[in-house]
Amino acid sequence: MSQTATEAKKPRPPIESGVPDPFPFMHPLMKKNYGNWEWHDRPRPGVLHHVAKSGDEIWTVRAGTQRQMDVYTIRKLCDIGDQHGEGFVRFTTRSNIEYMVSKFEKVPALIKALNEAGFPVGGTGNSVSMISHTQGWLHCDIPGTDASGVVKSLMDMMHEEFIKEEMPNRVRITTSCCQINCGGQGDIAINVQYTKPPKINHDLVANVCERPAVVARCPVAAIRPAMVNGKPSLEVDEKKCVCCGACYPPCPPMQINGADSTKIAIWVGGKHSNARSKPAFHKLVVANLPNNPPRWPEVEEVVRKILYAYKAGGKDFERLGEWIDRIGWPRFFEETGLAFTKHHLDTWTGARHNMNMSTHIHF
Amino acid sequence: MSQTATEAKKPRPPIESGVPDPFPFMHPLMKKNYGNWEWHDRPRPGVLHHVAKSGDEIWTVRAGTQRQMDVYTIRKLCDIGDQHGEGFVRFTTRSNIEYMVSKFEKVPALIKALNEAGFPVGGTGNSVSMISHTQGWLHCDIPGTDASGVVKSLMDMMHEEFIKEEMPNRVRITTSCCQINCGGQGDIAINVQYTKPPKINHDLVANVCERPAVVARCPVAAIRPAMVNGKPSLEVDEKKCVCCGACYPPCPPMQINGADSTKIAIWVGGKHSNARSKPAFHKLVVANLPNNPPRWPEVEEVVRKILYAYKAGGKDFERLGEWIDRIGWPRFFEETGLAFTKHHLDTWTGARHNMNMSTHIHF
Amino acid sequence: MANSDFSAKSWADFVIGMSADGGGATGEGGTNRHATPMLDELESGPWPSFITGLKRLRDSKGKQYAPMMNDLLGQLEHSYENRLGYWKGGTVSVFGYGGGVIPRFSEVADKFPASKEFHTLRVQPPAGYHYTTDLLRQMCDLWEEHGSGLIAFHGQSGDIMFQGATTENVQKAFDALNEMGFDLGGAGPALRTSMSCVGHARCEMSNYDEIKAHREVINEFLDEMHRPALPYKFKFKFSGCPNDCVNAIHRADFAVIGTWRDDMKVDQEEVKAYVARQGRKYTIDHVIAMCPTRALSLNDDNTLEVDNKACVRCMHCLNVMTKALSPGDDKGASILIGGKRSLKVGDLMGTVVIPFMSLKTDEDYDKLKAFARTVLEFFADNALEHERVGETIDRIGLPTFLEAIGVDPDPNMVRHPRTSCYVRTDDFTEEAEKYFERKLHKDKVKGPVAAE
Amino acid sequence: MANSDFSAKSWADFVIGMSADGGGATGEGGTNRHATPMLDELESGPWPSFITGLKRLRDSKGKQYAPMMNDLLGQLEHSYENRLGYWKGGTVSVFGYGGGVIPRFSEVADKFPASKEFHTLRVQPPAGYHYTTDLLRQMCDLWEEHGSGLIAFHGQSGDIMFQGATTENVQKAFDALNEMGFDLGGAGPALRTSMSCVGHARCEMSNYDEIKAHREVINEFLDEMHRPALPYKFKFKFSGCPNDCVNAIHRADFAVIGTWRDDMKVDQEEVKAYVARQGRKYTIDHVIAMCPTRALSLNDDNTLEVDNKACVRCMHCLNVMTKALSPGDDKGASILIGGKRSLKVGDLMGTVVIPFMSLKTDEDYDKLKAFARTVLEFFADNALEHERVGETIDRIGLPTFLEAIGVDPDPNMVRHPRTSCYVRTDDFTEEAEKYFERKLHKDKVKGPVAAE
Ligand code: SRM
Ligand code: SRM
Ligand code: SRM
Ligand code: SRM
Ligand code: SF4
Ligand code: SF4
Ligand code: SF4
Ligand code: SF4
Ligand code: SF4
Ligand code: SF4
Ligand code: SF4
Ligand code: SF4
Repeated sequence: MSQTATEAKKPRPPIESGVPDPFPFMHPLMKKNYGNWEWHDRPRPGVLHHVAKSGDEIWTVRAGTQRQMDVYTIRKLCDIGDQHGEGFVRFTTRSNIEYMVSKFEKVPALIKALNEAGFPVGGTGNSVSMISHTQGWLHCDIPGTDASGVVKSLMDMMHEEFIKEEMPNRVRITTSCCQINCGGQGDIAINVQYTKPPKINHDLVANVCERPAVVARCPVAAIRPAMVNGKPSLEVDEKKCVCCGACYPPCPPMQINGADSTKIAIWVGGKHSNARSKPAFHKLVVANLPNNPPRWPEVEEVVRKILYAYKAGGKDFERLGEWIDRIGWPRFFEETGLAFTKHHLDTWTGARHNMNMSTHIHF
Repeated sequence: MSQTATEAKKPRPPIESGVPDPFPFMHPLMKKNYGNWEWHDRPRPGVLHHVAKSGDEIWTVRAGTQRQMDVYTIRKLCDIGDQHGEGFVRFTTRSNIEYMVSKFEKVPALIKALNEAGFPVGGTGNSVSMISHTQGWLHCDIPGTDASGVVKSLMDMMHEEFIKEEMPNRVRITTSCCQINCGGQGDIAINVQYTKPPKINHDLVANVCERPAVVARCPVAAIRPAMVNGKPSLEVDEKKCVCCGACYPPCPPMQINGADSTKIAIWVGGKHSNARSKPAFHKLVVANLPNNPPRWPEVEEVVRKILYAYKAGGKDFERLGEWIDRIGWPRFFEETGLAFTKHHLDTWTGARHNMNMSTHIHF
Repeated sequence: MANSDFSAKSWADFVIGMSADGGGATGEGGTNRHATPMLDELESGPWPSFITGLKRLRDSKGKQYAPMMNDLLGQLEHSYENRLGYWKGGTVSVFGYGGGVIPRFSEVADKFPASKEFHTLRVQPPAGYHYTTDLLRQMCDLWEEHGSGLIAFHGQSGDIMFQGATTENVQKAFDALNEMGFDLGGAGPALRTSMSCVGHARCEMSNYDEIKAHREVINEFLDEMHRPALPYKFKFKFSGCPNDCVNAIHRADFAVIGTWRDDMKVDQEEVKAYVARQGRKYTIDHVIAMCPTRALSLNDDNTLEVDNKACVRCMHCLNVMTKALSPGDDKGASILIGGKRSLKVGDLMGTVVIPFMSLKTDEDYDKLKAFARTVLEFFADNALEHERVGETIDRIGLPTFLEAIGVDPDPNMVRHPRTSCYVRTDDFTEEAEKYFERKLHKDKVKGPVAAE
Repeated sequence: MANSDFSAKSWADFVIGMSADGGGATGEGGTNRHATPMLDELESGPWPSFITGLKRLRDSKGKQYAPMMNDLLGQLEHSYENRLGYWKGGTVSVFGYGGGVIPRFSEVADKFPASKEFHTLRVQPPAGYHYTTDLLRQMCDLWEEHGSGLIAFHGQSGDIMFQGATTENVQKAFDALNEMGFDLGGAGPALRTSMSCVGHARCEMSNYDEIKAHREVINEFLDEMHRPALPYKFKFKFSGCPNDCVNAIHRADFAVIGTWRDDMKVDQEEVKAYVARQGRKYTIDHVIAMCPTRALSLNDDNTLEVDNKACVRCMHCLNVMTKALSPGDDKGASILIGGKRSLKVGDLMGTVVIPFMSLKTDEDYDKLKAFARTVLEFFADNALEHERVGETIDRIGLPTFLEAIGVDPDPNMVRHPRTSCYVRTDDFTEEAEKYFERKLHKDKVKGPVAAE
């Protein structure tokens, strides 16, 4: 499968220019006040207002995009920026677009234009921002689901929470389409979870896989070399296998995905910021949800339950995980109507650290 | 060395009476109001005042003892209890004696009598209570030091803090005379720390030790069976050995103690109670202090530094570890003048959990 | 302050009046006394000196133990000089029992022959450590007759340690103690002596009858204590509330710690009185902001708002405002399994296995015993040799342990659910069904130890 | 609320006006369009639909990519039907580079031949993601010519993902982009594309020049990016403050996170204004009681007491009171090493290796680069194949890692010192001496990356 893209042409040596300088593309007020901002507030959902030490002010209007954008969508966004903005934009960590303008007067028309073109304005402060997500069936070679589809379904459901700021704090959701988890940790994370050991296509192993490398990749030493039908192949100890899929990328004949066995799990309480509590990993809430395109209704239902339980119960500034820390996991499971099972008990390395070594108990 | 204590006599079968019923020995007011107490306060250091729902009141006077008591000391304590108390006493978890009396009027005379007999009255509330400790050279078969001697030295130094209530919260100190650590976790813990791998007396191993059991006891798999001078013995991989001494009890020829290599380490921030923060393990502060009888001045010096830094800096109700959590470990080392070294970085199983996985940093 | 003068003196100054002989200079050991220059230094200073005590025994005229104590001091001085211990173990027991005695034979008996045997009887104290002076005197008399006159109240596991019997006297001492109503404690791979806090007897924080629990549980399994046959030691400890005054979480394989399920009781007038006394800022910084789950809020009128659903029963606010706040009425205990100290794997704390067990009726205490039996039997059957139950749980995983003892998973068992996705979950839906069924039938069917 | 009406509509309603052709019903794929009944369902609802976008490309009259996008949609529908993916990898690169392209070959090319090759160019964006509309239009034009018309702003590592080039077009597209001033990002066992937050450009919390740091560090090691030769991937991420808006702690091998060392700035008048607005109780419950180290206290006159020695720079109070509170002047960054996601060992977070590095002068940034080099070289030399640096540290232990990179131990690296006594400490005293010496000479000698 090795090909080279340069066959016919005379080679052009690359200019190793690296990370482009952003200053040529930066709003003049941002350039001018670079490193000298004083404070900010949010006049309404989707709008930031930053004031510089110089007294300069800048308004930012944030709108949701689908991340995977056709050139028409991008050009439309540019049109809006040219007509109602000042031609300077940025994309955020979460693929939202931001328009910077020097006058508040420009904000309403900008919002109107974005809304009319179908781009929701919001995602700031204590809202649900765009879900950060991954490639899925659209492009990846190992996906268990289609991240973009899951995200579209969920963002439709949560659209009101994107355009309003009514959550206790920001909600940062992620999805990942395989257990490698290119998506990040999230207040809520919707991730593929395999449920069966890989099915091995023994005919292909010898040709495709570097067997010692594959054996070394397994976190629980469940793989051993074996002769199958007279050919060198691999065998999996299904008692040991935790169905993690780590063997699949280096050895595609170890098919970890199955139309029915690839499931979806939902996790909560991941946090990156250091505000108040330290950064945290997300924790398992539900596993074994069906991978049900095109709209993943079962996933949507669980996310909705979690989101609205948090909205109802969280105190201002509490992130989702901090809300649970206060009210306790028993009440979280009660209020979301979800089940607590043996699978919630950690069994991975260092499991003991996640146990309750105290009488701090929530009744 | 197997002997039986019953050689000459006709055997008397034991009465398996188990845990004795304490009610016959309990103060009548405690019996009467058993399970029905309402609140308490501390009129002065060393004195507790409990009020029952019935309105009954009881005063408790607490005094320090040496735990390892000769019958004369015990009888003296009894005399005081008969003359100035009401004949009912108890010993606390920390080997302090408590006299219960039904009238506050009896308290001053009781205190006076105790003081006159050399028993310090205190150990309540936010004081330094008696050090809970272990057997040492006086009785144990594997000790690295003498717990009672260390304790006597330290309690002399901290005597003022026993009879006053001037610490931010209670200080509960422990000592252990080998790395098995029969003493508990402590706000401050003074424990033996071996520093060299065991010296093996190869002539004895074959006779005294069950070799596979010893091999199994080593936490880092540093021991292997070997033939030495033609005899079956054991060998230690000194690169791996963490000098824990676990091999010594099952195999005394693996001499872990050395007059110079047995050292003392000091730990802080252990906590059993669930008040505010969850229970915690104590953490290493200084290792390699000389094991210096009869007064262990180097140990005393370090304990003093820690104690008085805490006294100066702790807020009311903060236990020692909670004080450090607030001010941070850098400041703790600064204020005590002690050194932070590579040995403070955890290297044991789950070390990662003890690292700072955040930008929460104390400057 | 009455005490302050006192600190100037050294404990040796107080010796007079304590010796039975009215003065300690001429005991039996008299002329042959070992010189103990190092130990002598432990007689100065204000804290009661065990050395002064040992010397009193050495110097006790006519007492059978005086020579033994002379040599004991000699050996101890020898240890202080050389910084090494000189005892070795062995096997000594009383008729009918396999454990309860810690045998000590001297390795330097040639130099110190009178203390060549110096065994300890571990004797279980009255639960909660209650004594009359009369009882203590009886014990002293007994130990003057059969032992060394040296007794520790108490060992770290809670035993009265009668230290210093010859091999010959161990049985005699035991017989006498046993006739007095006392029994040996644990040693070796066995059920160990237990401890319970003062609790119900004198403490308003207490949430169950610690004495009843302590005695009923331990007395149920005396065979495991007296005839060591477990894979390794097993300890119970009983604290009446989360202050855990007997250090159960760290130091017991099976920790029973009192708590309550309903709302705490608040006397708002007493709250106001506290705030008036201490000031608002002090109260906020030392009570409100110290609550681990932000369950407290001070109202502008100085009354207290308590979110009992968020409160984790840490005890802090109750400890600080003893008059204003107290535990609720629906009392019982949490059970944590697996605490131990350092050997081999490093220290382990107990982890929650039963978040709440009601402890009110006799039937409740029977359930506690039944559960204790289940865990002990699990331990006996499944632990490897020299493995504490906490290590066993780490080895097999909490889910397997729970299944083995028939306890359902409960979110209070964890700090938080798993963070690792490396687990096979194809039966998740069935497991969830079980949970929903349990929830449905919760009020109807109650398992013997279900986390209620 | 202006936005509310909007939510009723579905995104497909907005399509008009976005297509270059003024209407999407008759693209090149016209009559041969694959039916996509499942994907069609992703066009309803208010959120922008990637499917609608893909269809616009499919339906673009006369565009070279229209047939490709028709087959792409066909293959995607096929995936939706069968719940399986149909791409496989391979090797495609541009002249002079080994990485930066993610090759995709279809496994169902027989059914969907036009999209049989659908490679992605990972292109590094301007640091901080700043664009002019003009720049975006240029990119669109370029990608209409050489690619599929499908671009993602941005991938999770920060690249602009130009998705959907044929093998033949990869080089053309790159050449055009490269001429525009853009370069490929990372893929494979290499230095990866980096991210930096908006920071200095528009954020008052920012503590260093993120753009400068990002560009100087990454551009220093471009060879490691373009010619994959590391044991495995290595990622830098740059956040201007502990809010960590680019998720660096979890998702970067080397996280540079801004912070400050001196006192925070407090405008007491603004504090009072805040308290007046929100009320005392609200302020106490939401600011004071939420501080992780109880470093805040509200005075009775509604001013704020800040214990800057206890403050851990968590940002919470600054985030809440943006006008009243701001970072100090002695600014720089903390560096955490070892973050990654799940593969093989489970997720790891970065842990503090440099508690504080001043980032003010050019020289400071040179030190940052030098330290980055040290760590990268350590990684290149010591990591096992397919081992992230966090795994390496876990394998060899933090002390060994620190020694290897020449950094001294610092208490800010740990949540707390070791709790296990299982360690050989016979050189403790020498190690302590080193510490005291460092302390002594601290102000005189400054190592290049010493935790200042
Ligand atoms: C634009 C963006 C940075 C960029 O370079 O692209 C950004 C911008 C700001 N962030 Fe952020 N954050 C951005 C991603 C993040 C992320 C990463 C992510 O979402 O994947 C985080 C970590 C989330 C987490 O913990 O998992 C993040 C955690 C924060 C926090 C911490 C909140 C907390 O209490 O935990 C603040 C503080 C605050 O909100 O007051 C914050 C504050 C801010 C402020 C207020 C900073 C400032 O003074 O200007 C900016 C406006 C925030 C707003 O939306 O109201 N930003 N911020 C990112 C917008 C993403 C989006 O479109 O939704
Ligand atoms: C495209 C992208 C997802 C997206 O849609 O945004 C992505 C896609 C892939 N990732 Fe990723 N990763 C992407 C960001 C991440 C991130 C997030 C980040 O960088 O902040 C992570 C988690 C952080 C980390 O580095 O651990 C991530 C952790 C992984 C891993 C697991 C690494 C680990 O040590 O745990 C793999 C597996 C591997 O490297 O063998 C992986 C492998 C892959 C591969 C190459 C799958 C493979 O092995 O063939 C995917 C190619 C998909 C494709 O066809 O384009 N990807 N990957 C992201 C890169 C776009 C970009 O360049 O901007
Ligand atoms: C008598 C004794 C129980 C016994 O059955 O013997 C006891 C008795 C009381 N304890 Fe305790 N505690 C006793 C050992 C302990 C221990 C165990 C130990 O010291 O080894 C602890 C755990 C220490 C630890 O965390 O490491 C302990 C942690 C507490 C706490 C929690 C304090 C905290 O803030 O962390 C309280 C609450 C308080 O002080 O208000 C408490 C409170 C009390 C109260 C106030 C309970 C009450 O309402 O009567 C009693 C008087 C305390 C005092 O000294 O002022 N008791 N208490 C023990 C006396 C030991 C001594 O002589 O010093
Ligand atoms: C006497 C006592 C110390 C004291 O002076 O108070 C003691 C003394 C010994 N302990 Fe202990 N332990 C004593 C309480 C403890 C405690 C505290 C507790 O129970 O709360 C612990 C920590 C808790 C725990 O159980 O882990 C403790 C943890 C150990 C261990 C380590 C167990 C482990 O799994 O980590 C050993 C070693 C062993 O069992 O092999 C041990 C072994 C020993 C031995 C038998 C040493 C040996 O293996 O030969 C010591 C006999 C000394 C002697 O000559 O009397 N002792 N030992 C305590 C028992 C007195 C009593 O019965 O009341
Ligand atoms: S999460 Fe898995 S399937 Fe999704 S893009 Fe990353 S590697 Fe591919
Ligand atoms: S799926 Fe994971 S656990 Fe199972 S064999 Fe593959 S690598 Fe091992
Ligand atoms: S700590 Fe060690 S030396 Fe001391 S009593 Fe316990 S086992 Fe013996
Ligand atoms: S001292 Fe500890 S680590 Fe060393 S050989 Fe003995 S058991 Fe193993
Ligand atoms: S543990 Fe609780 S109930 Fe028992 S004595 Fe201590 S404070 Fe009282
Ligand atoms: S008992 Fe503890 S957790 Fe409960 S309200 Fe009081 S301080 Fe908070
Ligand atoms: S990380 Fe800090 S400096 Fe950077 S954008 Fe976020 S809040 Fe601002
Ligand atoms: S920044 Fe965080 S730690 Fe510092 S004072 Fe504010 S809330 Fe407390």
